[in-house]
Amino acid sequence: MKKIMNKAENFVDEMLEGILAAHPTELTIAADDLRCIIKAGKTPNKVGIATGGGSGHLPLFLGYVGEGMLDGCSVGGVFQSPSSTQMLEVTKAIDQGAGVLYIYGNYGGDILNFNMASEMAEIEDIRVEQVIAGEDVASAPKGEEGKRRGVAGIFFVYKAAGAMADTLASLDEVKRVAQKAADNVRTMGVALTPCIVPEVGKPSFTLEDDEMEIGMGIHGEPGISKGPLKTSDKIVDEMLNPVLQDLPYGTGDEVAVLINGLGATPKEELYIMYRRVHHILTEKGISVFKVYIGEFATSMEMAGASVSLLKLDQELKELLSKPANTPFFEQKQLSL
Amino acid sequence: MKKIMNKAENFVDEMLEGILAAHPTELTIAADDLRCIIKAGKTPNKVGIATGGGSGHLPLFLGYVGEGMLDGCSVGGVFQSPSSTQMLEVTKAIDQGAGVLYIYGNYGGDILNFNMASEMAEIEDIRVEQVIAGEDVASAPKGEEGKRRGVAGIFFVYKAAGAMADTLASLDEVKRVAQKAADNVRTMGVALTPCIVPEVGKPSFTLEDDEMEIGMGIHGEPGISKGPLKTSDKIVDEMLNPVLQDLPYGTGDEVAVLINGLGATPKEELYIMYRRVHHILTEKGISVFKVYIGEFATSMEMAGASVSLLKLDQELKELLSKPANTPFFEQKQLSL
Amino acid sequence: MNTIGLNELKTIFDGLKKLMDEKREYLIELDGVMGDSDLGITMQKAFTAANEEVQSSGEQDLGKLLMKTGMKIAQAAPSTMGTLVATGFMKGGKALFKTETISSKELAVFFRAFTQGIMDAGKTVPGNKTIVDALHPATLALEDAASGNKSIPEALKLAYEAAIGGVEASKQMKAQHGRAAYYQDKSIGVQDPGATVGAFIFQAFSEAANSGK
Amino acid sequence: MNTIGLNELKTIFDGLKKLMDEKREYLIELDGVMGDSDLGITMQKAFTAANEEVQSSGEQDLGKLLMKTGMKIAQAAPSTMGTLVATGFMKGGKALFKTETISSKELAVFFRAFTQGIMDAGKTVPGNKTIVDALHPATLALEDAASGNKSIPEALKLAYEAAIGGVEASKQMKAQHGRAAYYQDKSIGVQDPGATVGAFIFQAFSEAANSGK
Ligand SMILES: Nc1ncnc2c1ncn2[C@@H]1O[C@H](COP(=O)(O)OP(=O)(O)O)[C@@H](O)[C@H]1O
Ligand SMILES: Nc1ncnc2c1ncn2[C@@H]1O[C@H](COP(=O)(O)OP(=O)(O)O)[C@@H](O)[C@H]1O
Ligand SMILES: [Mg+2]
Ligand SMILES: [Mg+2]
Ligand SMILES: [Mg+2]
Ligand SMILES: [Mg+2]
Repeated sequence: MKKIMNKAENFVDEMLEGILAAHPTELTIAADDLRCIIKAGKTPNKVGIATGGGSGHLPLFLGYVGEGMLDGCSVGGVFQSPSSTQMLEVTKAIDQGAGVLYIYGNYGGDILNFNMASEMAEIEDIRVEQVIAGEDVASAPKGEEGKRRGVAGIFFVYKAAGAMADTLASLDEVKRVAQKAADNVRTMGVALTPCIVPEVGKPSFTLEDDEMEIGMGIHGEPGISKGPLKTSDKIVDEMLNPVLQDLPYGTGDEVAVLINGLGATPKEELYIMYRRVHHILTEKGISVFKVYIGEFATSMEMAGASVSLLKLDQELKELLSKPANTPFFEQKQLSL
Repeated sequence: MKKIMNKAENFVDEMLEGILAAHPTELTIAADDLRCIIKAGKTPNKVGIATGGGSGHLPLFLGYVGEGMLDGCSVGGVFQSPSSTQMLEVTKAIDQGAGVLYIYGNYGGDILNFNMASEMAEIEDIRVEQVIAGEDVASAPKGEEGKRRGVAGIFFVYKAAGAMADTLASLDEVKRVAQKAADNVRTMGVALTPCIVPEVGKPSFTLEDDEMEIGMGIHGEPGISKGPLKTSDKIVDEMLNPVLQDLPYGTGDEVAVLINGLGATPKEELYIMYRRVHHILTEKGISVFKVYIGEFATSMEMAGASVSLLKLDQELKELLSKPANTPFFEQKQLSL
Repeated sequence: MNTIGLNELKTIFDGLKKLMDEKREYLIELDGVMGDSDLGITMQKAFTAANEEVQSSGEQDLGKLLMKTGMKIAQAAPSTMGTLVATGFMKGGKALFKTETISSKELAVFFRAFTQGIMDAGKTVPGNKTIVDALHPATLALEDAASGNKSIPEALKLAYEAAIGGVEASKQMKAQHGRAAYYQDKSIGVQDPGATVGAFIFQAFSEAANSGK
Repeated sequence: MNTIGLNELKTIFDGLKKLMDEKREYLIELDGVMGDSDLGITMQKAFTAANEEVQSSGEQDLGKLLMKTGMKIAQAAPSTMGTLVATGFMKGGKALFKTETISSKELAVFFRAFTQGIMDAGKTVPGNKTIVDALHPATLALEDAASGNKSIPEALKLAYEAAIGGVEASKQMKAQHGRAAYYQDKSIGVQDPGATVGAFIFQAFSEAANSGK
């Protein structure tokens, strides 16, 4: 295990200390708990948006806490849910009287804890709504969308909700656009190498030197085909086709594209992938409003990538175009 | 070699096609040559800033072409200099009559080609000046600064020059601040795993499973000590001390910090490193104006990181604080 | 152990903790087949925290104590199983509010609420290859024994045996929840780690009750 | 080959290209010791492009032709060695503007300018473990032979021998430039790949001149 770290059991807390030290004017904590990260400033009457999830996915989840995106994030151990108590503390800290929206990925532990936190928040008289992101088409067939894992596409859900909340819209409205984004995004990934959970110390799965797994999840969940490493163009074809057919995305549609690196895959390779994505979309008459390429949801040092499409309507386009500014993501106003 | 690519010999050109397809309104090319990347818009009377260098280092070099940073970049093969002709084409395309500043890293091939390009530009009646970035303290001892390799610190040189050029300052003024930034930045790196040049197909060096090399360059140039992998805190100590002593940086100084991932090292680990950097700087009475953490100069899938410090005066601080917006780097105005 | 008071509860939780310590590697391995290998670690954390709470508490209202114990588990082990077990103790505890001694009847009430709480939180029913597939038959056996006026040691022994049967039965089920569900049909034939935890809970209860009798 | 005209130049560049093809792996290996292993690839590219230019050209002004050949090399192989060799041909060619036949005297003038051009571009002098350490003694030998009125084949043979001597001598030098300089004292004892290329250039010139005589 080649990691630049100190003791494995301090991995998450030392990372958080580093993040807070690096961004002292942007982030702070709630309840004196390092694992309850909240935005430094507050906007009266704004709906609060909270997320939460396991560590090891930077910039997910806490990296999107900031202007135009999220207000708070509870942070779990590596690939572990934070506790409902931590979620509650974040909820209390970010509520401005307008209620709080939870946006998180579709994983058992997170769901149970966010549900528990919701119940506790109710007791504290804070209105809470939830939107669960699950858009990995490899993880469950069409018709069983509710079982799908949440992966990089949650970025778009955050962005839409964050921009809407900034207009001081109601909790219902913020939830509506978050759900709309969640409903219109689809993702497929490919993994080339595993990653290692610091406290475990060895990879949770193995892939041979010339192997890849299409559809693998960001914690190493099984994919839909394991086989020899193919060319970039072939890999993209195998990833993009199921995505296109699922929603489906077709002629005349306008999309935003997210090519996400899982950790160890160089940007060079992501752009080689995008080249093919662009060809295919152009061929199908699907126009591209905006392309995001980089690391948005990682698995530490895992090599691999995912491709997400978000189908846009005028409202989502406008929300996506709004500026954002977090320690891990900056965007100026996009021209429409 | 586990890369998501097609034919190795098309690696660079397909990457460039992907980049241009992803950022059609921001980037374009000169002389019908994919390897001559220039900013889409022009600002009359502004000094043009050009860079250039080998591929495999994204976001270096072309990733900084954009608002507030660079006007053009000639792109070489992986770890290879672009040609003087390509540099000249970029120079001609970005000159607005105010002259052009070349900012590039201190590598033999690049120097020779930029010198040749300068001579050719002169024949075309374009005034050209140069600033060469070389700040890797591991690559040559103090007193022989001129021999040092340029690594991630060039980011600060671009930023200072780009912000100055935006004020429509003269070529001499832009060069002055670029040189000032170059003179005040120092870097040290550590490598944990090698990377593979696509056309070569095998690593250019090896490190054992429990080994690291402090001071290694971004192409695998030799470092100052190879040995067993230490804890993050110890690694940071070994990297930061020589940096601090070199300029030197001391009590009362104000700095910007750049923790740069070489490609495969997760952001989690970079923040664990920054935690220690922050402790040391605080202890020494050095204040931190701004921290940049992420991938700024990579070696494809190499694991490792570098730490750079830039000593600030009022002028550099103001230049650093200006907004920038390129396909690979966005920053809003920082508050001073 | 004819009835369970605070002291008996301390014995039971001490046994629960020790059993989870002992089964740590086994659970890690089981969860490694189709999960993320954390179950041994989280269960150890969960029952270490639970045991600390029970041992240090002077709370005579056993319902309250069990509820608080659940809350401690929720904080210490926020994984799927940790949170479900926490929910179980919280809901089970709530059903015993204002109880100072537990007979086999109260024990049946407790585990009914425990199991129902987990089913509600997990949005699941028996048959989906989860902890419920151990808890549900055990609870039925417990209820049966209680209405037959069996002693606590006897009732828990029967419940434990039913739980073991549930674990066996779970092997042939197809996973509908959690990470194992991604394996779809491939999950058939594999033993469910969560059901195994369910059986361990009854094992510890039964062993404590039967050790001194 | 008593004088060098366009046809003779074609023979020489054909030989240069073939030699670099042949030495490709050897140069890759040499450059791998303290460099980036690209020298075999770049030299092959450089002299393939150079040969194409010379073979396809009808240019009778050999100075102009050699200069253009240098420019082609600069585009085809923008590495350190590629650019230096390109500079050599450009500066050497410039020194021969308006020359249609080359005797050993012009050849000495050409290589003097070639070597000086590289020294200027590389900001270096003999003794720094570079290509100059092969070119410089070879040029001196060539000048000597030319002033002694030796024939082109003889002169080039002596120059080639001097270049080989230079490569040998370079082994004991400490690298001052390029990637090898990062190795500091460890570079002593290692053969310089650039100097080796310098010797290959003279080898090809000499072999072409001496093949038919
Ligand atoms: N919705 C659910 N309801 C009840 N039990 C569940 C549910 N989802 C998963 N489980 C149980 O949880 C077990 C896995 O627990 P755990 O290892 O904590 O999960 P994770 O590590 O994925 O959070 C499974 O074996 C199964 O018995
Ligand atoms: N400044 C210089 N002047 C002359 N020759 C140089 C200089 N720097 C390097 N060289 C020569 O270049 C050779 C390496 O060439 P090359 O492999 O093309 O370098 P790189 O791949 O680093 O660009 C060295 O062996 C040396 O002979
Ligand atoms: Mg698990
Ligand atoms: Mg888990
Ligand atoms: Mg080389
Ligand atoms: Mg090279």
